[in-house]
Amino acid sequence: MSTRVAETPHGALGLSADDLASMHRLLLTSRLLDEAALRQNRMGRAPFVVPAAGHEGCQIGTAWAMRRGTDIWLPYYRDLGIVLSAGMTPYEVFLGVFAKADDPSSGGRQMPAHWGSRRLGIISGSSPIATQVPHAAGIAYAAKYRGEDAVVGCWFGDGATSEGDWHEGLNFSGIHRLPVIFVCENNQYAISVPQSKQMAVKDVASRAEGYGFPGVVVDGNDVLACYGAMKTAHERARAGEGPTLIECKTYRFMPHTSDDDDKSYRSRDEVEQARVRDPLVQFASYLREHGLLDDASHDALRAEIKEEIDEAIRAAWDAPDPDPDTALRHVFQEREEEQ
Amino acid sequence: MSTRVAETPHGALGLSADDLASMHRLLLTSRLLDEAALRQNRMGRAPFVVPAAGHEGCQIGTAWAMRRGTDIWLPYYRDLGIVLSAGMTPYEVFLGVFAKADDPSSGGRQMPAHWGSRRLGIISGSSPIATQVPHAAGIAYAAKYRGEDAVVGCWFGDGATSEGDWHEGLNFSGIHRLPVIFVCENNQYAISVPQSKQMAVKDVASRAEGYGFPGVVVDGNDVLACYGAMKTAHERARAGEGPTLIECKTYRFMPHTSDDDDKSYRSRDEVEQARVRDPLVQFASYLREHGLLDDASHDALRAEIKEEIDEAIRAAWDAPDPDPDTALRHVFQEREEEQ
Amino acid sequence: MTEKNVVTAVRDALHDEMANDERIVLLGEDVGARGGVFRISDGWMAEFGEERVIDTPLAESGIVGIAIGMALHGLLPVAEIQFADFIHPAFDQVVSEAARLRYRSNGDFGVPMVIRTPYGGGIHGALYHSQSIEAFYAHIPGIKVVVPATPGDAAGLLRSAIQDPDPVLFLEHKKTYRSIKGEVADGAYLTPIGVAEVKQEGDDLTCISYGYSLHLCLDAAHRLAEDEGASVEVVDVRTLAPLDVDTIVSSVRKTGKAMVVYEDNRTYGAGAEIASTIAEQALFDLDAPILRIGGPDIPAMPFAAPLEHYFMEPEPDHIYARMRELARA
Amino acid sequence: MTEKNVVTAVRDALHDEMANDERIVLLGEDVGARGGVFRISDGWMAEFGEERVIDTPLAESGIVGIAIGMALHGLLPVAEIQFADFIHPAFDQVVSEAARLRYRSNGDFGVPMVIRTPYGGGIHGALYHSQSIEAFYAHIPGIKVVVPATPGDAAGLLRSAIQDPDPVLFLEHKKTYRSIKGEVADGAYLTPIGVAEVKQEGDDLTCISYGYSLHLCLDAAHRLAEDEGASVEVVDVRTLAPLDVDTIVSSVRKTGKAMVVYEDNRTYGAGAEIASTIAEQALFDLDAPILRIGGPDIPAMPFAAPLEHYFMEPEPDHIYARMRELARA
Ligand SMILES: Cc1ncc(C[n+]2csc(CCOP(=O)(O)OP(=O)(O)O)c2C)c(N)n1
Ligand SMILES: Cc1ncc(C[n+]2csc(CCOP(=O)(O)OP(=O)(O)O)c2C)c(N)n1
Ligand SMILES: [Mg+2]
Ligand SMILES: [Mg+2]
Repeated sequence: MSTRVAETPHGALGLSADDLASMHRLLLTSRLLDEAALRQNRMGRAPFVVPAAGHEGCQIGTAWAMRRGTDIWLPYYRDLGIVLSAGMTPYEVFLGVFAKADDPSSGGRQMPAHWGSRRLGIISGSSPIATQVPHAAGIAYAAKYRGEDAVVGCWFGDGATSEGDWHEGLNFSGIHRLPVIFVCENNQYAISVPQSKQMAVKDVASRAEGYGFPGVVVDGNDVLACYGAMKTAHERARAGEGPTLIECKTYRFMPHTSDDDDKSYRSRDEVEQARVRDPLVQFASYLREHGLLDDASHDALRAEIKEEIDEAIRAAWDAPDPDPDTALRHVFQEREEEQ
Repeated sequence: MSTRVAETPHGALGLSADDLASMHRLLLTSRLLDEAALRQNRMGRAPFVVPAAGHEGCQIGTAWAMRRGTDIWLPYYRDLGIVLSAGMTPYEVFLGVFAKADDPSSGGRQMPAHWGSRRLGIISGSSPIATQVPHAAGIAYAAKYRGEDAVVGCWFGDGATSEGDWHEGLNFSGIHRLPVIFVCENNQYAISVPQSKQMAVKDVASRAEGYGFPGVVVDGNDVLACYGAMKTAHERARAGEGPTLIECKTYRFMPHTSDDDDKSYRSRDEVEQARVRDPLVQFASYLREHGLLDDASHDALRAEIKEEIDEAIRAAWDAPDPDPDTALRHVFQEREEEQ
Repeated sequence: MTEKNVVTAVRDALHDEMANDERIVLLGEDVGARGGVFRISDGWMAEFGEERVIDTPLAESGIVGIAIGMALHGLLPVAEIQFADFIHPAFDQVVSEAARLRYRSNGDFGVPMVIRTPYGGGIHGALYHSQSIEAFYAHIPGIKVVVPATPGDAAGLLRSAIQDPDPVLFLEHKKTYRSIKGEVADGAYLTPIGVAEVKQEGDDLTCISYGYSLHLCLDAAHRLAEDEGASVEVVDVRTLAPLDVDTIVSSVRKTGKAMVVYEDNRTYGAGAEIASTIAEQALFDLDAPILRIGGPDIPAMPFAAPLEHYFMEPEPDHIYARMRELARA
Repeated sequence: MTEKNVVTAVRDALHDEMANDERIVLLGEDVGARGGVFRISDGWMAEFGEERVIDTPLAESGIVGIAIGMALHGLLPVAEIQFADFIHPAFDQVVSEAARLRYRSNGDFGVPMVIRTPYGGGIHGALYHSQSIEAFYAHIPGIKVVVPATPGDAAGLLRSAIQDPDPVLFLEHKKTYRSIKGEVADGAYLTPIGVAEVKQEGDDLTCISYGYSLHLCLDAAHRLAEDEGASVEVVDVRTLAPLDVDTIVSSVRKTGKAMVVYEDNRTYGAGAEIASTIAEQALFDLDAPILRIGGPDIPAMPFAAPLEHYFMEPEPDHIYARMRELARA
């Protein structure tokens, strides 16, 4: 058997220049949208936002191995990059930020960043941490039971790994060798609680062995490495070999949410150090090195995305608020919704 | 430094002939008491009993490394051998079996085998599985905080390892390097659910790594091996080095409880195979090999213990029932109990 | 029509639903080889396959959470919690997830699942195999709570629960399992969720109850009819959430007296809602204070027979005696 | 006397208790370096040491279970659940363990612990940062449930809770944290658990409430006094379990009319117990049906301002308007 050695790292992963361009667009969209949302918050137009900056590398890297329309996504609140990858548009995101009636996630019922869309296969998420982990297992069980080819992606933070639900969900998935991938975006803090007070181990991934499946540690700032780990896990899942736990080492550049003040628990120096490894900067360098990006194209792309986001904000801001008379609806299925 | 090689395995563990004799008495007491309790159940005098037979090796082996009066015990319902080691008498056990007013565990309020005694340092246990695991962590934290020398022992089955509380308790203990020892009596079944449907791994002990402390697998039928593992863990705990997870591979010879019928889920052949490795038989052989037991002394010991148990049954049976008027008491502290 | 006890009615209904619809899967502890500790699924692992009759790890939050995931992806899971006392670790998955998914997604997602669990005491189950848990759950918007008392209702309500597009907590009183027998109609009939039933008509007072207590009330009502010719209307709530306020209030309007009987700890129990609904909606029809009989406010039934008996019957003939007092008042 | 808001009163009382008794430890998520998300323990990790101000892993069942262990071994833990909405994973540790240990051990063990948690809505917290959880817990025998509404009661009841030999769930309504100010007596006074307080005397009707709703009731009562000269007696329950039935019933006997107001979902809420207690014990003193105002039966307050507002105020002036109706009835 002859092995063809791809000339570039992305080539070895089966990624084309077009793929890289799309990934880059997602990375930039996520970052610029994130910054814009925070500005809306500071302007007093959005009472609450959850910054994702710093996490884009592992979000878009892992998401890229997923298939829209087939696979199922269980993101957590910091997963702006995941839901953009799954197909949510900036306009839809801002409908959520402004809690508008047409917000696809919840019609303005939930806090922003509590994503969901049946159409896109994004399972509605709540605030309680780690509750989606058993859901992911159950969905994967159902997909396998029904003979579907679907793979389930489930994302969470380092703090989430301490919850009982996390343990119970991973354990069941291992027993039944389910087609599910668990991705820990380890940014070393759960709000203010540092990893050393969250767990006595260096790597969350070291827990996978105890559930009978592989655990992988990957640099969350390296988009291609994240993609590679996810791609392998995805192939394992589709081949019936069961779950994988991927731990992406990452960092959150901003406070936990717009309500947080991170100066109380981490130094500015630490944050600056982390910014040096910004996944966007690194990915752009990679593109430049491979002749896929230059200043002009970069600026044009940024401008284009900025325009898209500004337009999204304008349109979302003008969209109607939820009607108070709808507050009592959808506690149970309504007659007209019946199948 | 000169190392003195002990001539016998027990000598190497620092155990004297007297120690072995006391351990043997505990093993026999546990087994004979267990059989007697089941007979009481079959006679219709005890509505519910929990057999321990098969588990005595790991119970008495691990318990022997604990110190009465200093250490704290958190047994589960199958831990007859643990509570006998902690100082509970056969009479006290039968007060529980017959749900009498003087039952030290609960005054007849709980099912038999729901052990507890403040005097003996045995923390009152409930039926819900694994809830004692975070308690063990909290007690160990308190002991450390108060500068005590106490070590906390916490026992549970293989099924218990699946509960979220188990995960949360071990995780916290690892983070704070608490003086606590977690002992899994892995009898390969949680009622009818075999280990393969409980976890995707061979050894529960493999999970310890994910909590940052050692996991040890030991033959639960080998009393001295269990003692050795516990002794090492106990020394670690006292030296401030933190928890240990000890997994004892064992087997339950009888149905789960007097309400169970184990024929539905395991073959008689499997049970018979396991009985070949009976910890009591093995321990007696060891004693014989080392000239510490012969037929006559064995028979005499059995007769003496049987007599003690018969007397305990007689006395416990005649003890008074709880007064129905006490049913409302002790929901909250009563005035006369105030410190 | 066939005479069955409650446990058989549950088993037969669940069995036939499973046979008819491959989307239904059963999951829980010991439901497989062991067939459940009450033998409800005895032999089903062989009949329906291990994929449909799933022995789960010992983890209730996981059981409910996994069932939610299944329900979100096209299955109709029936999760069994071995004893109701062990559902507490799953409280968050019920409150925050099962009961909220439809509302929080503005109707985009639904969770068609059933959680079945044996509850209640009087069977020597002690503190942790005797609890009544209905009050906790009836208070949660987004989940239905069903408490059948008879074999016929158990079968009809279980079918409705399985076919319901929303989560249903299906509570089976253990003491009724074998002690309560009754005629069960043949065929896959549905008993509607949310509809109470007048199990016995009467004019002098209305006695409202559910579960095993209902039978104690029916007995007391029969005795009172014989002893004093009193005519007691006995209403079986059948569903606690949603509560059938109309049936309850109409009956009380007719009789002018109300008593509510339940086994659960009295204070903040489900009977409080029923009694206070009557106080709001039928106050001027009342000829006597509303009588509420609940279990004592102690954790649960102790094991020792004298203590357990005290819980179920703190005074001799307590339901009968107080019913008589109310009838005479 | 010092004027304080509720959050400051809680902080000061907790601080002084910790300073006085080394057995008290604080544990919870972000209570350390961050000083808690409401800044209650700001600077305490430095002041009292990391051993006494413990940043726990993100695991509520663990937090409560570990606190139980500490309480069993000589400490007086104060466990903080960051938001009441996140206490649900710990439900089993509360119901089965904290609340049952004394009873199940026949008095041998006790669990002197406090669980503090901010609850309630109206602060843009959406479905999972707005919930009222008191009804679930008030129903559990073996745990006390405290719901202070004023700075003075918050301080006095918190001290009592810490010194109580049994577990206490201490619920702080978030909306009162900064909006409610009041005089707080100096010194380490204790406000007794289990005693309601008549916050305002009156003759025409009794309005019973607690938490943030109490202030809405007081406002409505003041307006009604001004507008129509009505004299409303306002009772602050302060402790839901044990409930001070005497104070409530005496007031209703005096005024002849009762309304109960609470923010939590109405059905099977704590107000049901209060209303039904009145219906049992003061029925013939009532001149009008008991009025019960609870929150709508939807999961919790939605985020969008119009929806949140609907939850808190489904009709314009709803408490005032219905109080006026009742006063006129
Ligand atoms: C069950 C539960 N407990 C507490 C919280 C409050 N809370 C929100 S986010 C968070 C930290 C989560 O940390 P991590 O999982 O590491 O994710 P990150 O925010 O760092 O991305 C906490 C404690 C919650 N939402 N749910
Ligand atoms: C929370 C909870 N769920 C279910 C049960 C019912 N139950 C009692 S014992 C048991 C099996 C326990 O198995 P394991 O931990 O392996 O201990 P073993 O009985 O084998 O010694 C189960 C499921 C329970 N007691 N508590
Ligand atoms: Mg984190
Ligand atoms: Mg076992």
